[in-house]
Amino acid sequence: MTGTLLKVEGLETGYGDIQVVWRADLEVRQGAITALIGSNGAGKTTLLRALSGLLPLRNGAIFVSGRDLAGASPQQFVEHGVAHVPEGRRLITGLSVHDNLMLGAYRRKDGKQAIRADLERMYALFPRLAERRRQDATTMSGGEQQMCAIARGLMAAPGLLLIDELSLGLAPAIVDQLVTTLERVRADGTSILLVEQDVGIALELADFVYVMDQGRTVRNGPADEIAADPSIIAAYMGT
Amino acid sequence: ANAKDSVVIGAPLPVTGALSPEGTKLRQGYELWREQVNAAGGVKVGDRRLKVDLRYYDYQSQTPRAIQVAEKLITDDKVDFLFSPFGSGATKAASAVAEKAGVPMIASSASSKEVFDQGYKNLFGVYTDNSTFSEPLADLVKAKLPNARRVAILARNDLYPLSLANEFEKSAKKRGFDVVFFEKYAIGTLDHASALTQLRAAKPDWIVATGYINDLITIRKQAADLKVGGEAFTLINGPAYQEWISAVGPLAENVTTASWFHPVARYSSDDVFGSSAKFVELFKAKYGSEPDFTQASGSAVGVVLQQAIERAGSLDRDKVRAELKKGGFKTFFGPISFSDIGIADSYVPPVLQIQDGKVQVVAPAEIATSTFRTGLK
Amino acid sequence: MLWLQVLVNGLAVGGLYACIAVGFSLVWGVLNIINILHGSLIVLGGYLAFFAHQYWGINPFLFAPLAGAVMFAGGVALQYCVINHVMARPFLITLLLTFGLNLFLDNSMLALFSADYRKVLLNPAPGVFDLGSIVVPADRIYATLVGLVLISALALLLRFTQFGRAIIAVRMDRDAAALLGVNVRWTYAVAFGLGVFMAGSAGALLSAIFPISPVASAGYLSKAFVICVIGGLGSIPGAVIGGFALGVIESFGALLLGPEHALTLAFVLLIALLAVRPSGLLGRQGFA
Amino acid sequence: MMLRIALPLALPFAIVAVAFVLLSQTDAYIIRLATTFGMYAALALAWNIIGGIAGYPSFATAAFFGLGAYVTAVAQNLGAPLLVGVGLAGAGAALFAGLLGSAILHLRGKYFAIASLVIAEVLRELTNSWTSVTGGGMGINLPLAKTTLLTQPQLYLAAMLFLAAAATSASMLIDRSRLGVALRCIAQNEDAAQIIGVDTRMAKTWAFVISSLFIGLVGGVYASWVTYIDPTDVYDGAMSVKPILMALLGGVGSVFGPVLGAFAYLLLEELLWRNLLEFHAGILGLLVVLLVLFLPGGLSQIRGVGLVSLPKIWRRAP
Amino acid sequence: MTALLELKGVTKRFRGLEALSDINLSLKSGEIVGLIGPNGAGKTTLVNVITGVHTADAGSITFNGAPIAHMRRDRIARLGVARTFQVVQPFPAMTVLENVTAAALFGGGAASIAEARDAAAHHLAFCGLTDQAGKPAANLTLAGRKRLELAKSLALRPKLLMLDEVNAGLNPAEVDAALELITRIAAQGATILLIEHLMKVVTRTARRLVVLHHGKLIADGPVASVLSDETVVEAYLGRRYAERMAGAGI
Ligand SMILES: Nc1ncnc2c1ncn2[C@@H]1O[C@H](COP(=O)(O)OP(=O)(O)OP(=O)(O)O)[C@@H](O)[C@H]1O
Ligand SMILES: Nc1ncnc2c1ncn2[C@@H]1O[C@H](COP(=O)(O)OP(=O)(O)OP(=O)(O)O)[C@@H](O)[C@H]1O
Ligand SMILES: [Mg+2]
Ligand SMILES: [Mg+2]
Repeated sequence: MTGTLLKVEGLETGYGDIQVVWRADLEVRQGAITALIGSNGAGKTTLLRALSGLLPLRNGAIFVSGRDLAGASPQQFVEHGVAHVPEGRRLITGLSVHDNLMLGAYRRKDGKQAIRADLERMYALFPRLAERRRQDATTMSGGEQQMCAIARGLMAAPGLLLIDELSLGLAPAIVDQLVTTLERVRADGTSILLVEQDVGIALELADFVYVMDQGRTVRNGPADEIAADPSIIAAYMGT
Repeated sequence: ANAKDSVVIGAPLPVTGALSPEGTKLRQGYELWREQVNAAGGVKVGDRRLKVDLRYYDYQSQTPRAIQVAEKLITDDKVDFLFSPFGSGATKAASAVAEKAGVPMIASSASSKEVFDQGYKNLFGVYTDNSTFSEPLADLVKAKLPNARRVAILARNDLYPLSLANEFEKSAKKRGFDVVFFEKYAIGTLDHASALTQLRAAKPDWIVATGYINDLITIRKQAADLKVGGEAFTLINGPAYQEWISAVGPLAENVTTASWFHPVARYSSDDVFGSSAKFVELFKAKYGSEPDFTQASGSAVGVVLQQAIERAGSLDRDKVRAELKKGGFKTFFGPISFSDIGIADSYVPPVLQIQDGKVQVVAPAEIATSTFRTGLK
Repeated sequence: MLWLQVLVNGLAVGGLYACIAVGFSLVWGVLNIINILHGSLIVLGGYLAFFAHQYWGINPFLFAPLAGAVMFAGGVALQYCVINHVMARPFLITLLLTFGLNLFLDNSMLALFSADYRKVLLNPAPGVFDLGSIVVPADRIYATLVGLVLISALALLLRFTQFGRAIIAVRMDRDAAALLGVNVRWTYAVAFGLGVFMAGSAGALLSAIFPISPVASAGYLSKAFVICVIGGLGSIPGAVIGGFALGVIESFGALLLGPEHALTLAFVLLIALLAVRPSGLLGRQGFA
Repeated sequence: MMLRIALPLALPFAIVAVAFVLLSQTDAYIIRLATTFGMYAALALAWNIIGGIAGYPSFATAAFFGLGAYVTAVAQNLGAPLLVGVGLAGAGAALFAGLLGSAILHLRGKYFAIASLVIAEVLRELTNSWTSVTGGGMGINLPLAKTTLLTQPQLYLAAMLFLAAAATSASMLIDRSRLGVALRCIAQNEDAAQIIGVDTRMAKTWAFVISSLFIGLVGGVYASWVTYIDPTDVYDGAMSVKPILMALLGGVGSVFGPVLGAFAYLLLEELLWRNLLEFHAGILGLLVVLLVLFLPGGLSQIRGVGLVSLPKIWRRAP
Repeated sequence: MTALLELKGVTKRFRGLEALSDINLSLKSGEIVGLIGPNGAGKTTLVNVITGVHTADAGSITFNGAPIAHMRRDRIARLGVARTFQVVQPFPAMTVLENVTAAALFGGGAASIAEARDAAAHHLAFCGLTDQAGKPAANLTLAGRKRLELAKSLALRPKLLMLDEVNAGLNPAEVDAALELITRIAAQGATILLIEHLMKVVTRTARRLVVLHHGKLIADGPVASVLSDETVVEAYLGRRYAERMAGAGI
C-alpha cells in the first residue's frame, strides 16, 4: 500500500464542443480501492473514459506508474495495465461468455497457459459464468452481464481496474458477492478505481474517496472520514 | 448547314457498361474511315471538300441514354447525320428520335427485322436480315448431313439473339428438321450447365446457340465439360471475333458461325478504301489486328454515308436520304442497297468455320476458302 | 440420370458460388459494409491470374492464394486510408462509398485492360471426370477444392483466434473493443483485407472457367448478394451452404421451368426465405 | 392553421409553374435536362419518404419505376390515353407496394434493403419471360401521345415538373403530420416506437405506398416520354441507387434536401459526361468517394444552404 | 376490486431455457406491486411478455378484460399499458420534448401535435426535466434518460405502468427524489408494477411484493412477510442484507 499507481493532474475533457470535466485531480494508490462518487451528470463516467484513452484530453496529465499517458490510445492504456469495465457493461453481442472473457486478454503477451489459468480463476470466482460459458453474453440478465464484464476486465490481468457503476441493476445478494470478490481482487494485488452510485457500498468498500461535482473533484479523504461528514450524508446518502 | 467546312456526324457510343467491348470496336471502325477521308481531303460535296467531324457521346450501354444522346446530338451539336448506337435494341429506340427530327441514321449493327419494320424513312442498316445467316447455314447442314434430323437451339433472351434464334428455327423447320430443343437463357446467366444437360438429353445433331461473346465462350466451354456432342455446332456471333477464338482455344475447332464481313472478303469498291483487302491492310496497320465485322461495320456506315453525300452533292438531308434509298453503293463491306424498309439486302454474308485454328469461309461458294466440315473435336 | 447430372451441375457451380460469396459475406457481416466493390475485386483477381498465366505460365488454381495475398495488401490500405473514415456512419454511407470506388475501379480496369473478354486457357485442358453417365468438369472441382481450403482456413481464423474475436468486437461495439485494447482501425483494415483476399483468390480460381472482363463484375456482385442472403449474413459456413444451395436451385430451376426462369426461381425463393427467416439459413447476429 | 396546409400545397406548384414558363421555350436539349431534373427530383423525394424519413433503406425504386413504365406501356398499347396510362402506373405501383409491404416491411435495416433490392430482379425476370404481354427481351414501343397545346418535349417537361412538385408537397405535408412523427420515431428506434403506441405497420405501409405511388407515376411518364422501353433499362439497378445518392447529397430526411441533391447530381453527371468521353464514370465515382469522405452530411454541411435542415436522424446514437 | 391484469399459466422459453414458467399473477386496479428476484430471474422477460415484445409460449394474459397475449405491441400500449426499458430506449436524435410529444401523440391519444406538445411539457415538468427539454436525448446522462423513459410512459396516460429499474444508477439522495415522483404518479391512480433491486424503493412504495426465481413465482404477499421469507432471503437478499435489515429494525 505504498506507491502511486495512477495520478491525474488538472484533467479537462469533454465531448466535441461540450466540456464536461473542468478540473480533476486524483490519485490511486497501489493496492487500494478508491471510490469516486458524485451526483448524476457530475462527469464521473466522462472522467473514466478519459482515463482509458477513449476521450482526448483538453488539458492535464495522466501518469500511470509514473509514465505520462496523456493522449495515449486505449490500447496503450491497456498495455500499461489499466482495464476499464464500462458503464452499461458493453459485452459483445454474438460472442459467447467464453469469447468475451478471452477478449479481455487481448493485449496479454504472457502466453496461453497463464490466460487459461486466469480463465479458470474467473469461472471459480463467478460460477454463474461457468454455467453460461457458451451462451451469447448479451442475452444474459443484467446481473450476469455485470459479472461477465468485471471478469472480462480482470482477464487483462490489470494493475488498475476502473469500474463504472458496479452495483447498477444487481440484486442485493449479488452485490454482496461482488463486494467480497472485489476485496479478493484487491488482495491479489489489483488496485481499483470505482464509480458507484450507491454511496453506502462505495464507502464500505473503498479505502479512499473522491467526490466529484459539476466536472470538478471537490473533496477527497479516507473513506471513514468522508462517511462521517454530515454534508456528504445530506447530499449523497438520502434518508 | 451552309458555308460549313465540315460534315458533322453524331455517333452515340457505348463506351462504358456492358457493351463497352462493342463500343470500342465500332469506334475503331469510325476512326479509320474518318482518318482516310480526311487524309484524302475530305468528303466531296459539289466542288468543295468537307472534313469529317465525328461527335461521340457515351450512352453507357443504356438504351434511354442512347435516345438522350441522339437528341443531344441533333439539337445541341446540330449534326448533319447520325450513326446508330450499337445493337438492335438501342438502334430501334434511337431511330425514333432521328425519325422525328428527319435526320438520316445509318445503322452499323442492327439486323433484326423488328428494328426496321416501324415504317421509318430515315433508318438504313448495313447488315442484312438475320435470316441471311440461318438460311445458308441450314442449307449447308442439310447438304452435308442428310441424316441429321434433330436441331437444338439455345438463345439469349434479348432482342437480337432471340430474333436470330427464331430465324434459325424457321429455317430449320423449312428444311424438315425437328427442333427438339428450344430454350432461352436469361441475360446475365453465368452457368449454362443445366440448359446444356437438357440439350444433351435431346440428342441433337445440330446445335445452335446465340448470344454475345461472353455467353458463347461459356457455352462452348461448358458444352465440352458436359460432353455435349452433335455433328454441327453453330454459335452466333462470338466465333467471328478473334477474342472468342483466343478465349476458347482448341474448342473453337469446327464451330460454325456467320458474319456480315470477314477479312477474307474480296470486294473491290468505289470508296476511300478501294477494296476489302486494302481496308484489312489499313486496319491492321493502324490497330495491329485483323478487323472483325463490328469494326468493319463502323467503317462501312462511313463509306455508305460518304458515297450518298457525294452523289447528292449536298448536305441536304432530303437529297442524301433519296440517294441512300437508291442504293447501289460499292463498298469494301460488299455491295450495299437497302430494301423498302431500309435494311441491306444486296449481299450474302459469309458462313465461317474455324478449321485447324483458322477461320475459313465455307459459304457462299463464290468466296469459299474451304469446305464445310462436320463433327466436333 | 438427368436429375443426377443436373444435381451434380448445381453442386459443381455451387462450389464456385461459395468462393464468390465468402469475402462479401465477411465484409458485410463484420464491417457492416455492403461492399459493391466485391465483384470488381473478383475480376481484378481474374486479371492477375490471367497475366500470371500468360507471362509466367503459373496455374491459376495454385496462384489463387498469391493473387489473394497481393490484393489483401491493397484491401488493408484501402480500408485503413479511405473506408475507415466513415465506419461510424450509417450503412447507406459506406454503401455509397464503395459504390463510388466501384465505379472508379471498374472504369480504371476498362481503361487499363479494355473490355475484351479473356480467359485463361489451361494446357493441357483439365478435362472432365467421367463417371459413366455423369460427367464433372475437373476445373470446377479443383477450383472448389482450393476455394474450400481457403475458406476453411478463414473460418478457423475467425472462430478460434483472438483476432477473430476482435473482429466481432469492433463490429458490435467499437468503444468496448477499444477498451479491451483492440486497435479498431487496424482490425477493420485487416478484416476488409481478408474479404479482398477471398475476392482476389476467387477471381483467380474462376479465371479458367468464366471469361474475364470489367463488365462481368456486376454479375458476380449480384450472385454474392443472393448467396449471402440465402446462407445468412456474416456466416462463413452460411456462405458455403448458400453457394451450393443457389447452384442447385438454379440448376433445377432451369430444368423444371426452363433456363430463362432459373434466376427468377432463385429470387422468388430468396424473398420467401427473407419473409420467414430473414437471417438466412445459418445466419445469426454475430459471426460463426 | 390554414397556412400550414395551404403553403405546402401551393408553393411547390407555383415554383414549378414559373420554371415551366421559363424553360418551355428553350431548346430541346435544355428541356430534356430540365425534364430529367424533374424526374430525378421526384424520385429522390419519393425515396426519401421511405428511405429518409422512415429510415427504411429501400432499393426498390427500380422495381416500382419499371413496373410503372410497363403498366403504362401495356395500357397505352391497349388503347388507354396517356393520362389514364400514367394513372394506372401510379395505382399499380402503389397497390403492389401495399401488398409487398406486408411481406417485407417487417424486415429491419439491411434485411429490408436486400429484400427490396431483389424485387426489381424478380420483376425484371417476370417481365422478360411474360413475352405475350410485355414483349419480353424485345422491349415494347409506346404510341406517341396526342397533344395539342404543348409540343411533345413540353408535355413531358410539364409532367415531370408536376410530379416533382407533387412529391415536394407530399413530403412537406407528411413532415407536418402524425405520419411524419411516426415515421421519424420508427427511423430512430422501432421497438420504442411500438411501445409508445405507434402503429408502426400502418405507418410504414403508408410511407411505402406513397413513395411507390410517385415512383410508379414517374416510371409511367418516363415510358411515354422515351417511347421504347425494355426490361434491362427500366429495371436497372442504377435507378435504385441514384435517388439515394441524390438524397444523401442533399441531406437525407429533410424535405428539400433531395431536390437540391437531384440538381447537384444531375449537374455533376452532365458536366462530366459531356466533357469526358472515356472516364466520366470513373471520375464520377471518385467524386462520390470524395463527397462521402469530406461532406458526409450532404451539401447541407456547406453553410449558407439555409433551406435544408440538418439531417438529424443520421446522427449516431451513442 | 377487479383485476386489471391477469396472467394465467404464462410460460416463455428461450431455446432450452425456461425464462418464465407457469406464472399466475393478478394485479388489482390502483395497487403498487414490487417485483423482485435475482438477476436473470425473468423479471424483464415478464414485462416483455405483457407488453407484447415477446409472445408467451403458453398461458393467457388479460388486461382490463381483454385478452392481450397475441396482440400487437402498439395496440397493447394504446390500451394503457406502459413500461420503461431497463436498457433505456430513447429516440436518440430527437429532443427530450420531441420524445415525449411522440408518446403523447400516439399512446396518449392527443388530437393534434400541438396538443401533444402541451401534454408533453406537462409531463416533463412533472418529472423535473423541463430544463433539459431542448437537448437531444442522446446527450442526457443515464439518470436523465431514465427520467425521460418515465416521462414517456406517463405520456401514454397508462392504466398500468411497469417500471423496470428506473432507479438504478441513481445515488441514494436522488432515489429519494425519484421515490417522491413515483408516489405522486401512484396518487394519480395508475397501477404500478415496480421492478427494483433497491430495497429501499420497494419497501417504501409497495404494499405487496412478488418474487421471481428461475422463472418461477416463489412468493407473493405483503412486503414484510415476503422479505422475511427464508427462501427469499436465500435466493435474493443474501445474509448480509437480511442482517442489515434486522439491524435497521425493519
Ligand atoms: N456523448 C455525449 N455527448 C455530449 N454530452 C454528453 C455525452 N455523454 C455525456 N454527456 C454530458 O456530460 C455530462 C456528464 O456525464 P457523465 O456521464 O460523465 O456523468 P456521470 O457522472 O457519469 O453521471 P451518472 O451518474 O448519471 O452516470 C452530462 O451533462 C451529460 O449530459
Ligand atoms: N432474447 C433472449 N434470448 C435468450 N435468452 C434470454 C433472452 N432474454 C432473456 N434471456 C434469458 O432469460 C433469463 C431471464 O432474463 P431477464 O432479463 O428477464 O432477467 P431479469 O429478471 O430481468 O434480470 P435482471 O434483474 O438482471 O435484469 C436470463 O437468464 C436471460 O439470460
Ligand atoms: Mg456515469
Ligand atoms: Mg431485467
